[in-house]
Amino acid sequence: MTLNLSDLSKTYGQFKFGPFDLRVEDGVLAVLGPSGSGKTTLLSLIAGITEPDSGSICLNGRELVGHPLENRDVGMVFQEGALFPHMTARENIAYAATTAARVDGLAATLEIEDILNRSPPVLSGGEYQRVALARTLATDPAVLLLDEPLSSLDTPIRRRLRDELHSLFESLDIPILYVTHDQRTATALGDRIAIVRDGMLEQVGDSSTVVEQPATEFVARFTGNENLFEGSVIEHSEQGVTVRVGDVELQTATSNIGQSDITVCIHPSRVEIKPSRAPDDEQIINTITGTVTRWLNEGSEYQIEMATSWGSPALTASVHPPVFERLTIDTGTELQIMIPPSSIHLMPNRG
Amino acid sequence: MTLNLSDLSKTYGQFKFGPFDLRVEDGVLAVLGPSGSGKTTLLSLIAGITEPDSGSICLNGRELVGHPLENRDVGMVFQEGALFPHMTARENIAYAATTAARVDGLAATLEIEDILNRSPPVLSGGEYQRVALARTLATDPAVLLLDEPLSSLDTPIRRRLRDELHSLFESLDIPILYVTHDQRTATALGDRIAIVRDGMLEQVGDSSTVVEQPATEFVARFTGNENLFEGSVIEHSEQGVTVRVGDVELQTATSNIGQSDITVCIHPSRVEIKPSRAPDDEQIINTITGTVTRWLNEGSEYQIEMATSWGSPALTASVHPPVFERLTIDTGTELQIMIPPSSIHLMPNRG
Amino acid sequence: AGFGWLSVTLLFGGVLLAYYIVPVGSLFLSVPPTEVLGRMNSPIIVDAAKTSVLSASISTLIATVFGLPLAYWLARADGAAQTAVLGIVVLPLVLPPVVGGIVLLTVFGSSSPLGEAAIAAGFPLTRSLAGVILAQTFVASPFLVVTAKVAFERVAQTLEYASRSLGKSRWHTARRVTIPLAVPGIVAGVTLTFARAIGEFGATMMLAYYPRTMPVQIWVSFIELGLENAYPVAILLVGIAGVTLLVIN
Amino acid sequence: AGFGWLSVTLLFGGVLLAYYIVPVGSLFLSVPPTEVLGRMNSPIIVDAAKTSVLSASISTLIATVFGLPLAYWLARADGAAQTAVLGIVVLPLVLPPVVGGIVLLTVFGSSSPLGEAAIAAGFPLTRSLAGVILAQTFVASPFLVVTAKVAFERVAQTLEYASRSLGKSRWHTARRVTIPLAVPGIVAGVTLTFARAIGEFGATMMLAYYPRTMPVQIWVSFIELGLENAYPVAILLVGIAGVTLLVIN
Repeated sequence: MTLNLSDLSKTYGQFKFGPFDLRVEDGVLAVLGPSGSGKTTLLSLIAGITEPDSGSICLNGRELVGHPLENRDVGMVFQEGALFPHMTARENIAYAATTAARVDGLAATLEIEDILNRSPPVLSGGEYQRVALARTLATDPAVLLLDEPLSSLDTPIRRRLRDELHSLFESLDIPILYVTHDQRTATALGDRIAIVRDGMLEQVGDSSTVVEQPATEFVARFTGNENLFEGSVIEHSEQGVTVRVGDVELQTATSNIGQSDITVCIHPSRVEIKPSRAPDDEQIINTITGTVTRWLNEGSEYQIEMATSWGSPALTASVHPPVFERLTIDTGTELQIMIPPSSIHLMPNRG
Repeated sequence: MTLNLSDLSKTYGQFKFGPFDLRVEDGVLAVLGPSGSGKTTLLSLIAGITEPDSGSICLNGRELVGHPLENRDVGMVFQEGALFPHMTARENIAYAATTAARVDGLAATLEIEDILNRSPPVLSGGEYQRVALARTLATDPAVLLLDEPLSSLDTPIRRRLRDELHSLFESLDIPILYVTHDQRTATALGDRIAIVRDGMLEQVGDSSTVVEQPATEFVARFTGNENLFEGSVIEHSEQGVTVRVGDVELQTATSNIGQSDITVCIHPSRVEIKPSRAPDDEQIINTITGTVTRWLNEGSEYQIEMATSWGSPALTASVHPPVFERLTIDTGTELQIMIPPSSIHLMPNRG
Repeated sequence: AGFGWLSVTLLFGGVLLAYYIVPVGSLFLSVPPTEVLGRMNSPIIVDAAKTSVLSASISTLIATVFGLPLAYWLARADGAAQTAVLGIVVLPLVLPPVVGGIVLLTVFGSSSPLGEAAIAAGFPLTRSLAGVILAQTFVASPFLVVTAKVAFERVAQTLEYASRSLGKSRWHTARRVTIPLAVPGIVAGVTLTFARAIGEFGATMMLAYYPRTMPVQIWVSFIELGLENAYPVAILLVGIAGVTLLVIN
Repeated sequence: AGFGWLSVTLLFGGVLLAYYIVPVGSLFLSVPPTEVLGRMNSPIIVDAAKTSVLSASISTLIATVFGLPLAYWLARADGAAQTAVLGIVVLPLVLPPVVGGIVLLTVFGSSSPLGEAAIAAGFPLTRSLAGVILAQTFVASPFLVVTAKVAFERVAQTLEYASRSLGKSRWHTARRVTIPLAVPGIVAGVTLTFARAIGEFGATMMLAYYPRTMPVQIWVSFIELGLENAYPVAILLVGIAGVTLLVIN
């Protein structure tokens, strides 16, 4: 099935959404963007909560614009769940389901059999969202929209439900739009990611492509690519172009860049660090020296900021605790920084 | 300076907070816990918004219980900032500051000179919290309390402000309590971490201690230690105890464990993985075989779930993208899993 | 400082509360209960009570039927149209009831075209039960609209969107979601409207001095027979007000 | 279905709106404006207007001074005490004004101990400006308390905690934070209270038929001279209601 948005636009006072073009096939499209970027507006337009000023929304060739909410065959899981508070969990699901067997089946899938007789206000955050999801799935929608269903959950429950959603989504053969402001959730759940900014589509593509090859500085920052340095292309060769950043030449694996002024983008998790006087001098290429100016323990990884000859901003590397401990890093430690050619992404410099 | 809480308790209807004992010295204590665990109650009691049913709160030897809010010398940054909406940013800070020079000084420190004449409703999330922080600091409080000031900010801004808070906190010689439900923020900002659960203190200690040596399963899960397996101690030696989990013997670096039935806790970021038929057979110890059952791309790292002879739950390893790509991992891939002795934490089994 | 704040509230607020509650209590102390009960059977009182209960019930029904859709629209609309309509609804609330009576007389009075036609048809709109109902509806129905509006506003619109996105029509959504959730507030509004209608005096005096409602009867008893003769009906109305308070909370 | 929903609202709501607005418009069409202006100078009307404006101003002032602390307490308190106090405040609102007059007479009437003492002291509490004020305050002051309570509730308590945690006292916080933020709602409450006081009829008729307020004058003109003679004062009061609506929004 296919959901096709074309030239969709909507203005609310100061905020202008669109024009927006997007094609969503079966599978999960994560819609990622900061708050106020228009993610929820996008879902409201598709669901029919809001009518667009112009443009079209086609579901399998059927135009949805102008049709009321209830005739669109679009399932929506609202941010806060929107369970009917005067009905039990079972009654909420039965409200949408055609048979009692369907209610039981969904309850089994979502592991909520034990809480079906409870009232929404006494459900935990995770239970609440499971019931909300079951209720929406009960109508067998042709498209599934989810508006940050995990955002109010505590970390361990959020991770568990996220993993379960991942499996559930794989079993559904419909287009799924999953709105989130969290890049980890977007990459974990999305087969593809659409980045939204100020009501416009900034980039759309496979999850790994968006994270590894951001099209713009905005996307780069939003996907955690904090290391952005201006440079220039100095040579095209078979392995890829060579660029100069400051006084350092970097060999890259990229070939398709036309411009000469570029921005080099290196994800902190792809920066490799070694002790300053490492014995293996083989890998001279793409190696620079840095001094640790600050480090932060994020629990499962360390963020290390290093001053280099590139000046400001500092270069950040994220490493796992065993690496950090092995290198006995502290402020002032000198390190050798190695950037594999395949870890360097080049963006046209908008300067 | 020292803030000393002893035997503090407060009951609201169903929710019972405490009895709670805690000593906070200069530096940052991150208070981490799920929503509804009593984190905000703790701050309310210290600030004087709520009076405890019993117990004492001593600030440098002065009892605070019974004294009104305005006489406690406790600065608080509220979750939503609580700026006075009818005053400009400058007027908000001046409300608390004794001189105009102090306002300008704080504005410079927090980089908000340019927005001082704006009204709170038009400030961005990050600007709003900076002004709120400046206003609180203007009174030169003897203790600083912060209630999730970053929770409503978008990721790139949140990270940047977090890093700035880290530097700011280092320049303040007062006890700072920073409440958050996010473990990354807690470890990054906290010199120490206090884990709160159901109104009780579950564990308190250095940030790295709490993450690496959780005292309970609850703390382990909340700090991302997802790999928890039951086992038993089979030998005490000089290097540390040896434990058996399933049919595998694991050498650990731990010596101080009395019990025989224990829970083995391994943080996913400390699990090392290699291709199944690695040539170096030297490191036989603590090595088991696993088959990838699922992997999730979280952007800056991959979570890999592997089925092992230990059965359920699966063993999770988190690796950086270069490692993931080098091993060409997919569902079904067989891997060798190496767990360094120093990465194994043992907890008494509560079974 | 905390003590000072509470003292002021206790002192000033206490004076005001006493001003509300002492006179009401004083009424009950003024007459022996047995005497009041004895006088309740008087045909004049029974007639007035019948007229009041019947007219207030009809007025409340009219207010509910015509007011609920308007209340719902006011709860969901916004912008200038909503503000203007809300202003019109609030107008009878800020208009003195006697003035309400005057303006109704300009339309329904015996010398107006409509009033004359009605008299000719044998259905007079003043000095009749119809007049009582016209007066009560004008004065009391805005209470229903305003209270029901708040009740509908408290039903999150997201719940209606959720119901409709599950394929249910607006009507089904209203019946199964909106109205059940708004019912407590609607009941409060209906009760308030009934209380306001049964207590209506100013507009009723203008439009329908006869048949006498309880408030008019109190006035007549007071003027013709003296204060004590107004007590029984007054106590009945205090009782109704008391029940109203219980239902609202 | 969407059309059906809107049609019902337009039809039913439209009937109700017309019922509110048409009679008020009809009043203005009933009399030529020049004639009304001419009659405004009549000493009877001027006296009634003076009495009404003076008494309503004093009643509103009393309601504000005594009601604001209570409104603030009601906005910040909760539990059974708050519910009980709120019930007492709402009591005069659900009590018919004539009944309000009756209960006030049991305390302040000329045959009550307090009333007798006041008359002896040369300051009668009925048939006097004091009586008008007593009646208006009883009926109108709850509007101030209820409206100001909502205004105070809208000022997040966190803002007060923030101010106090910055070392400012409760009084300083009230002066600089709470009251400035609540002012629009308080102004609406004061206006509503004034409108209710100036329109008061039922309780005033009981306590102070003299000196005549505007609503009482309307009644007297209507009874003694006929409907058209009540128009000038009615138009004055419609004007005041119109201004009230503008201030509230």
